[in-house]
Amino acid sequence: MKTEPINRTSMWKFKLSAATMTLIPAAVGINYVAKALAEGLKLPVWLGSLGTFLASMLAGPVAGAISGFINNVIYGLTLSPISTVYAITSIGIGIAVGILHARGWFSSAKKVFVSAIIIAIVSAVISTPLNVIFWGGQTGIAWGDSLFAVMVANHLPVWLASFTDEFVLDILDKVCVAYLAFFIYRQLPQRMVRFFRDDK
Amino acid sequence: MDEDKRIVLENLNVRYSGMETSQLKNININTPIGQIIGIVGNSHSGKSTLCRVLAGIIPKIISATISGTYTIAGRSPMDDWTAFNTSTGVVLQNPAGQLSGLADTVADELAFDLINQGTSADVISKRVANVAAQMGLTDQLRQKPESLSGGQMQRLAIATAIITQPQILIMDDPTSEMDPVGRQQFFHWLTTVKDTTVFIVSSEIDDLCEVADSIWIMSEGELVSQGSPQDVFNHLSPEWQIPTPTVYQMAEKMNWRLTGDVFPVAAEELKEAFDATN
Amino acid sequence: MTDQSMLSDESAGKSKWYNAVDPITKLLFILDMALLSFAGTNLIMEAGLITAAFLLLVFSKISSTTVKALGFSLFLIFTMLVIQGLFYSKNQTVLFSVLGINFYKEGLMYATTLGSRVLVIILASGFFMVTTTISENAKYLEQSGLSYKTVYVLMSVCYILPEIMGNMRKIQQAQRVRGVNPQRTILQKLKSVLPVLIPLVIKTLDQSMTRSISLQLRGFDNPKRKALKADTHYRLAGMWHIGLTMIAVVLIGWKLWTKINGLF
Amino acid sequence: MPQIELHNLQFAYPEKSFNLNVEQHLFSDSMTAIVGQNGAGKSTIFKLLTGLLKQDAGRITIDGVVLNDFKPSERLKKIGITFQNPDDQLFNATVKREVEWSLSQVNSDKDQNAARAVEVLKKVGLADKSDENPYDLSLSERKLLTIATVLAVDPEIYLFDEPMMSLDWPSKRMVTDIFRELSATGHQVITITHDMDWVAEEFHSVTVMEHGEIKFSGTPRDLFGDRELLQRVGLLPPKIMELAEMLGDSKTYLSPQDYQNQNIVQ
Repeated sequence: MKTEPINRTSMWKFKLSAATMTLIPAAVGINYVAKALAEGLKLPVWLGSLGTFLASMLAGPVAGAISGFINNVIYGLTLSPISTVYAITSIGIGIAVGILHARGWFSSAKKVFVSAIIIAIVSAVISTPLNVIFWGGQTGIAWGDSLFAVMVANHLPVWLASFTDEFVLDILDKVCVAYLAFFIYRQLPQRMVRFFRDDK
Repeated sequence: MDEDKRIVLENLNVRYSGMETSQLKNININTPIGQIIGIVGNSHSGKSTLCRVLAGIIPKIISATISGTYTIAGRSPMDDWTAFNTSTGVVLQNPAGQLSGLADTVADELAFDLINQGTSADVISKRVANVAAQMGLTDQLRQKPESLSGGQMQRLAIATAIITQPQILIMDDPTSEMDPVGRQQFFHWLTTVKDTTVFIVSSEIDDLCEVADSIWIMSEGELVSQGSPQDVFNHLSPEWQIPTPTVYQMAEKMNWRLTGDVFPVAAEELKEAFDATN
Repeated sequence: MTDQSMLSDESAGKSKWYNAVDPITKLLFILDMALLSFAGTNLIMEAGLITAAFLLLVFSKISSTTVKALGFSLFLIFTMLVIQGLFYSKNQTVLFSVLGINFYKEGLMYATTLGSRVLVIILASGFFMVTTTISENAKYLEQSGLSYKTVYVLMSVCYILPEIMGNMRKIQQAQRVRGVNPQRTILQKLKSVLPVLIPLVIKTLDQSMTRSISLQLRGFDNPKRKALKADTHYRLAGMWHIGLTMIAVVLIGWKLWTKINGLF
Repeated sequence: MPQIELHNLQFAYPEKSFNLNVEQHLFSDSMTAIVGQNGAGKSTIFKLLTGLLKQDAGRITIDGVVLNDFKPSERLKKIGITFQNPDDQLFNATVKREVEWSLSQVNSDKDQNAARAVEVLKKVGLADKSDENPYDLSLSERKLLTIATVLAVDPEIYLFDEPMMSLDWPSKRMVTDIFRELSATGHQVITITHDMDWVAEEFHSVTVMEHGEIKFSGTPRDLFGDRELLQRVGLLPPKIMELAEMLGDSKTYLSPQDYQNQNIVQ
């Protein structure tokens, strides 16, 4: 947030430009409304990382990571305290999306699917220990948790059951979010993409 | 004449990065400061781009390929951006986007620019009260900025631009969301502005003719006409697709002319032409 | 974030005791409470922490946000009790049976411990959530030496969110009158969010572009900027910070020490 | 031409101190302007007419049929609306697809829709931008595009909320021509506007709203002739009347042309 830019052309822009500074709250806001929209339609996915995805795609992994982090901090301090600790997961998602996008893994519908799987793995790997510490391995989503219960009942290790619980939920969510982000990003006017990319 | 008292644009060309055609083509202007300049044009005429250049947004904030020179009162945004920026007040097209996004009340929003300049608290409260009164926002000072109507939001945007008492005021279509009474009040207010160079993009040509010292007509990226409202609207080319003001239309229908065989464009001139005929 | 009380200024006239405690102290308090609850495995101590945090809330105020946060967690804690009570790997001792299904003591104890920790964190955070406003936090953070940029990035979403929500309602209306087919399958539903999300994202990003230009024009990064003084006067902030940080360090140190000792 | 009847219509927003109350009103002219200050209830009427809001009491009928009885697809063919801000609805990848999407809500024949889209885009002057991203157009063009999405469906009744706002002059002329054509071909056009010069020149019928009530309904000439009413509801007369008054003439004029006509007869 405060260091000097390492390299202008690199995707790792650590200097917070004015454009990124206003992009981040917008991304957090998009996370929020996307989540509200999914809840309103009773979709089985959260969609709450859509803004983080878009921020990473527009302004790189650092912007995405900060968006994800702030998203959970604000959420934690205003609505649900425990979600603060999942800020680490959101940072991971932001970084993963940023790198994948910069490497061209968001350029076609097929590649997006691969990206979504990688992002879901990243998300599940980071979330699982948190789930175990705070919730004994559960996620709080009924059908994921029933899977968890079955696995634990069959004496599979908790971490494996918990990872499976989280991963099945994550894979569905991240595939949906990745495709939404892909479609939306493609439709952004070029002046907008350029503005957030070339920020000074 | 003295460079410090002129607005000078020389061979100005602007092309946004990634675009094939230029948005501004070979703009040349040399005109005194301290005037109200009305900028008129249709879609893709380049008037908003010109505003961005005048405000220094291009090339300081939005990157573009730019050639030629631009100085106003001897200053250029390229030389000393901070000094140039403190001397300007800018009202952009989208008033809601102009709010800081971190203010509890209209009063806090207004104070923002002054806090940035390190102004003392008592000066801030005086100036806030003063511009709120000028823009008719006194009753809204304790409200949340996002609760304002479109027209009020626009007046707030104008108030934030004038609170630093800039020497140059640049406004891109500042009345688009105001109702007729609000618009009338705004243009009346504009006539009370002193010692300031005002650039205003607007499609309200009736009002522009009443307040502007000079009109610039833009068409397809070129500055095709400039001069006094009377001069410019008496010599419109149909290609530019710009209508004449109501005063002109009325006088033309009634054949009321001013000396020099031209039609009036403002109310006072109309009276003059009417008296000369009747 | 939807809770309006987060944004509205508490009327300056009637200042309560908790307004004299600064936000950082409150955050450190959450940290210490969380560390304490994780340090202990004793249920009586957990009960004590829950009671302390709960009483603190009762003596400040209870708002709907805390109740909502509690509601969600209580449900999850309940499912945790069921699942761990039935399937926890160290289950040995049957505590009771319902309809022939055995609930084990070990699992129930484990779930109760976890649930208590969650409750401690929620109640302690609840105190922060109901007693500070966003503008108070923003002003305090800037005065504590954080750059305006950082404060902006942290706080601005709370201000622009009502605007984004307003835009969403307008867009939903505009699309509804263009006719949106009823959706049944997940794919149809997912597709139906695009007509709302695309205009909304573009509008939101467009507004951030304008805002970014405008902030620069309005000189937000002018080195002469002087942060506004917060209206509230905090008592003993420095002392609280040092004290609570010390407690946190001791707790972490102790936990690490016991872990390391446990290895040998 | 369809007739819209409002009967004992009442509506209140839950959180605002605003009440809409219309005892009896008939929209029966081919071109009606609704005018009034912000918050007078103009947009609320539009939202009730399109079913976005549901009245607390009373009823709305179109040619005798109660509005709420229409099926969603029937209603799309009955009433079309454009809102103030075009950016509240554009979401397709190209200009052409934006129009086709609207058509797909009432007709499943893709070829017919594509042909209709081309035809409509020609009418609003966007034919050569069919394959562009709507958000790469100018604001004025985006507004024309939203008008095109409604024209394509060709409903019997058109509601326009501030159609002239943010249009440039060539587009304004185009929209005025479209309005004239619609009105001449048996449609009913109702528009909310602040532009009194336009109302005076183009409309046959004006409805004035204030505080949720209809205060006047009649011709522009009658409205602008009633200075006392204009004052009371906070409206300004057309520019031409302001100018005539400055020259000591307080008669009612609707346009420079009207001024010339009346003064040559004398």
